[in-house]
Amino acid sequence: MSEAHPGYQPPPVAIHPPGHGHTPHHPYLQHHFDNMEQQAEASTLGMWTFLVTEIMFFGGLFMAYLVYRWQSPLGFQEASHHLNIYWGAANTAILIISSLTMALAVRAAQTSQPVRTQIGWLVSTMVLGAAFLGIKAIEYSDKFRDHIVPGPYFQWEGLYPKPAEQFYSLYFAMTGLHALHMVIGLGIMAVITWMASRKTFDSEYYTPVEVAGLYWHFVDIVWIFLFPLLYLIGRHYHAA
Amino acid sequence: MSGHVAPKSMYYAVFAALILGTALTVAAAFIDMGALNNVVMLAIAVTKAALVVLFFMHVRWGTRLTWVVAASGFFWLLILFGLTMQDYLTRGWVDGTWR
Amino acid sequence: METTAAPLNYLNNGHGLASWLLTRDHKRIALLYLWSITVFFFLGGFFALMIRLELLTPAADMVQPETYNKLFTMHGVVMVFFFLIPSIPAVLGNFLLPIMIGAKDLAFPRINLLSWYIYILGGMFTLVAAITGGVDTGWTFYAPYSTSASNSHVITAGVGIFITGFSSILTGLNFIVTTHRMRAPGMTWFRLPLFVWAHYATSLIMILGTPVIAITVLLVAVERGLHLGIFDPALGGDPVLFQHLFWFYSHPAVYIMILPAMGVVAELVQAFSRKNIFGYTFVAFSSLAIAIIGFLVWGHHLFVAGQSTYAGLVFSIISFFVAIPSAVKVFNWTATIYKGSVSWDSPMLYAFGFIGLFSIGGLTGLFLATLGMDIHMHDTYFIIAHFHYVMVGGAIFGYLGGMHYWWPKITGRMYPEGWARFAALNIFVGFNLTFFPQFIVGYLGMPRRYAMYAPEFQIYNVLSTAGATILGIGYLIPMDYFTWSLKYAPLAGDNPWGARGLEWEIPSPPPTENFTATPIVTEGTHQYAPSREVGIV
Amino acid sequence: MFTNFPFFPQQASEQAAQIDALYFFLIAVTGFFAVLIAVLVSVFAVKFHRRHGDEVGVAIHGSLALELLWTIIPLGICMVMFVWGAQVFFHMTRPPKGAMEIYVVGKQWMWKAQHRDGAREINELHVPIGRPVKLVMGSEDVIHSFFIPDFRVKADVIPGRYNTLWFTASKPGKYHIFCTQYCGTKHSAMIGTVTAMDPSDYQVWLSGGAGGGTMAENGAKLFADLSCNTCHLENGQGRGPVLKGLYGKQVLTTGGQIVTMDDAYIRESVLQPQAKVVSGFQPIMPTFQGLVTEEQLLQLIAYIKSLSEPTSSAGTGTPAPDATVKK
Repeated sequence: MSEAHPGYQPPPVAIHPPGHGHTPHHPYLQHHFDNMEQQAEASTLGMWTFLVTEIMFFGGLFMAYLVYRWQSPLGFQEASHHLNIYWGAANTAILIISSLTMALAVRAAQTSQPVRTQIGWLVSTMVLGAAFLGIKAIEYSDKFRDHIVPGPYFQWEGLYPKPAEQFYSLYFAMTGLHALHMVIGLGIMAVITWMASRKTFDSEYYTPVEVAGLYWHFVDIVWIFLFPLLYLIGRHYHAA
Repeated sequence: MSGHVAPKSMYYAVFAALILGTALTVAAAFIDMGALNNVVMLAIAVTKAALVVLFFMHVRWGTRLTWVVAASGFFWLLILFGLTMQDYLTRGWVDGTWR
Repeated sequence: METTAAPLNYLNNGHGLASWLLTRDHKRIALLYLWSITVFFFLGGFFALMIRLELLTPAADMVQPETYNKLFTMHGVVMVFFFLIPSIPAVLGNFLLPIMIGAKDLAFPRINLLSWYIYILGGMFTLVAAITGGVDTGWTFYAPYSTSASNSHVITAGVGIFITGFSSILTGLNFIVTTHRMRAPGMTWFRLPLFVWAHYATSLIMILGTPVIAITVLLVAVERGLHLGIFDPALGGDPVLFQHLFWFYSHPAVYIMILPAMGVVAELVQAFSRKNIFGYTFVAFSSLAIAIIGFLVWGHHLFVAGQSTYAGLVFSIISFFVAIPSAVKVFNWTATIYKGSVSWDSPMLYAFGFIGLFSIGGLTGLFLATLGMDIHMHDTYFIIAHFHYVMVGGAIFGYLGGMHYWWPKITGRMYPEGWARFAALNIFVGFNLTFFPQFIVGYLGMPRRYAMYAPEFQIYNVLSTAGATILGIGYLIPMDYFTWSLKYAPLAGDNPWGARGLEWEIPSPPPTENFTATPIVTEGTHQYAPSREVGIV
Repeated sequence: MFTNFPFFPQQASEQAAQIDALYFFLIAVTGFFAVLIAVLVSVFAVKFHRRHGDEVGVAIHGSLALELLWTIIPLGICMVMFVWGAQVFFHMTRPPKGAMEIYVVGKQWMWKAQHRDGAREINELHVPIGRPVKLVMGSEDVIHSFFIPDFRVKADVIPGRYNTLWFTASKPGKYHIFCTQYCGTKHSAMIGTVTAMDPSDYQVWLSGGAGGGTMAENGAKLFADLSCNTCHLENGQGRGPVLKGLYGKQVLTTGGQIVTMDDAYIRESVLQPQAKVVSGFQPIMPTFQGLVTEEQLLQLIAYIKSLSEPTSSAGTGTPAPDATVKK
């Protein structure tokens, strides 16, 4: 045992043995946490931090949208007329309902309601999410049919073909990324539902539902902004 | 552990407000208010997002840290938008600027 | 020898490849990162060596410009995204942050392991891009060259960077949550080691900035693959927008590289002066100030890119503001040495080197923040010299200093101090010889990314290449004695430096869960002498 | 082998002297601080070198006065740098009225220049000394950057728009032109020479090099060839606005914006006619994207510009954008 630098040794820091004779460990408590509360707080903080990165992730696209809308307002108005406002509104409503069912699913876990209730809300959320994606698919196929998908086959009859193509570039990028998040959300929900079916969640432990809910609501919020920005702004304007 | 449990009625009320907001924003889209259209749309969107964040995402009852984290995301987004747009919006302000 | 009888620690608690590849122990994950970033470091170093050899003569005689362009691109991509950004946080931060705050592990051990796999996956994409023909866009991927003109493997490399970005995000997320939620009783914010403050600030940049580069390279890939018109003016896009989005991350990314090194140096200066830091709160908050103000200065990369004059003014003045917290740190480190008990052990030599070289790197940054000056210097070798002073003289010196300081803790073994001092000197000399001439040749007007250059620049390039050779050898020496030390060096003991801090309270190497019992913290780190308030002016 | 060992590039323009003065100031200030820190660290390291193994340092927690001192003084110095740098920048970004205009197009991997009276050159640029020269620059493909180290001027050349830079050469001679924005395989071969000449020599060079008409004349020919003149009639009866006298003025668009009729707007209107239509006209103009090259665009601009100049002599300045035309 060789000490490279003998001599000064600092006094030790007090290291106390685990004195707190607490309640027995919850089965879902991970070894490196002290208690369930610390674990839950860490998880929700983690998800919120992740959502901040998500905000910035979508933020880059919103930035591009802002610059190009500012550069060609008329072109973007014109292009937005070819989106179906009713499908858009329907999808907004669907997502809002799914947010409600999600919130109720979290509440069901929080209040230790029966597994059936928990699964009921979770499955409704998933069904609504799938409905959203279905409508999105209809909208996308319409765009393909009308040749307003950017690329070599893009055709634009009206004014401002260039800004219109750019609008649809952004439309597909933004809604595509959002749809991808919806798909991931459905995957997460499937796992959560499976966990719920195993009687995992009660008022003592519902962090996974809560954290998944945060994600789901965030995806809803993105759509809440996408809907007016893509479908609505400029709708009142009618080109000559 | 126990987080705040909000009554079901509150969730339904928030839900109703969100649907109402959606209806309003669609209706407003067909009324020509000039530049005000953009403002109204965005104001409604921000309100709806705030409702979701505060109630559905429980920030209303969250710790101060949660507030700070949630706010910082939007704040940094504003930094990105603000400093980028201060380039685009000021092109040509100084005579002879490259453009 | 005594290895078999050694008490159970994180290294011998579990054997076999699976026990490493499936580990959730932050210390083992740190070592996984250590291996992988070392591989990438020497890969990037190899590219650098090729670059320097080619630049020995003005003509493109060793490699064709085509190859040269790929060399500097791969050098930049590998060094920035696969070495500098993960270096200190993912290795030393991963290993030490939980220990320093008195936690058993990071908050999300599985995510920690996941982030290593993501890093490896991203690295694989980049390696595939390199092997199948390389990328020639420069690490900055400027549109429209990257989206339309280049016919190299931009998408593969872009996807690699996109993926690796998530590794960085998850590491940052883990650090933030851990620092907030896992501190031991009594470990208040103002008792945190400055290393932790620096990593907290770094993590803020990782989670706020990285997603923007992720979406930006994704858009480049999408524009290239699917012809969506985002950045290419021929498709209606705006290439300057790419530069805004790119630098929104990539300027703060410089602080991802330097802030952890600053944290390391703060620890080194205290431990090897046996003295608590001068102006703790100022040093701690300057890390946050750098992280936050660092987000507001990206436009100084666009001074000649046709940004508005007004925006140029705004970005210039904020760039000067970000110099202030850096200066505060340098002055505080210097003041810390005053009346210390200063040892000249190899980690401290790196700290001395860091202070000097980072000062030069930072001060030459002032030239570039100065609007009129930057017009001449933009995209010349002056810039190259400036940021290598910050990234090599700063980040790598910090990394090597930290590795030498904590090596006994990580492995339980000392290393040959004589060799270590020699290597430190070697690296210092080689580094300066490599990069100082580049300031001069930059002011003379030699542009960066030039395979061929005007003959009057040759003398400086010859000096630079000579320096690079010395520098390269300097890097190999620690590789050698660190490897040797694993088996043959004397055991280090728990606290070979007589330093203070939670990591020195536990055995070397530490046990799997770090602490046998939760520590109760009663004072800040590095309190060596009885507290005495002294003002010295 | 190494005949020259230069430390500073030549000062061959009026800007160069300004930049160098700023450079020396910055070197002096930063050099002082670099040396100060190096000396302090070295002196402390030697003076307080550990003498015995269990020695510890003195506990000093800090000093608010010192912290303020080394926050405020560097901040003050930085502000001096900022103001000085900004002043130089303002000077460098605002070409004086009456600057001689030369049009430059960058493409992979060459520089093409057109003088207003028709002389053209590739990877060469001839300029007179003692007279402000303004370069209006566009790119055919990717971003380039035009850099003359001996003049200390540089500007990116970005596709889809025009950037300008200006200088007043002060010393006859040949100087490097470098492309400084990485632009592909032969980036390092995208170099050239700028030749600064006495004005009389420049006139001689011009008269030797010109041929095939001035830029405005070529532009006028294009204007007719592309049938622009069938709509942009001079009598105001056409389907497009009258272009005579419009350059540098402000126009109202159908979108309600007021835009200045400048190089950028003409360029946009040729390539994307519907982006900003002058109020009172229909968006019926077809796009000329792909039909005109960057150089031809510059000729069209030179022609339209010449319609607003009292005498279309080469190199006269642009009129001030003061009057407003509203329909």
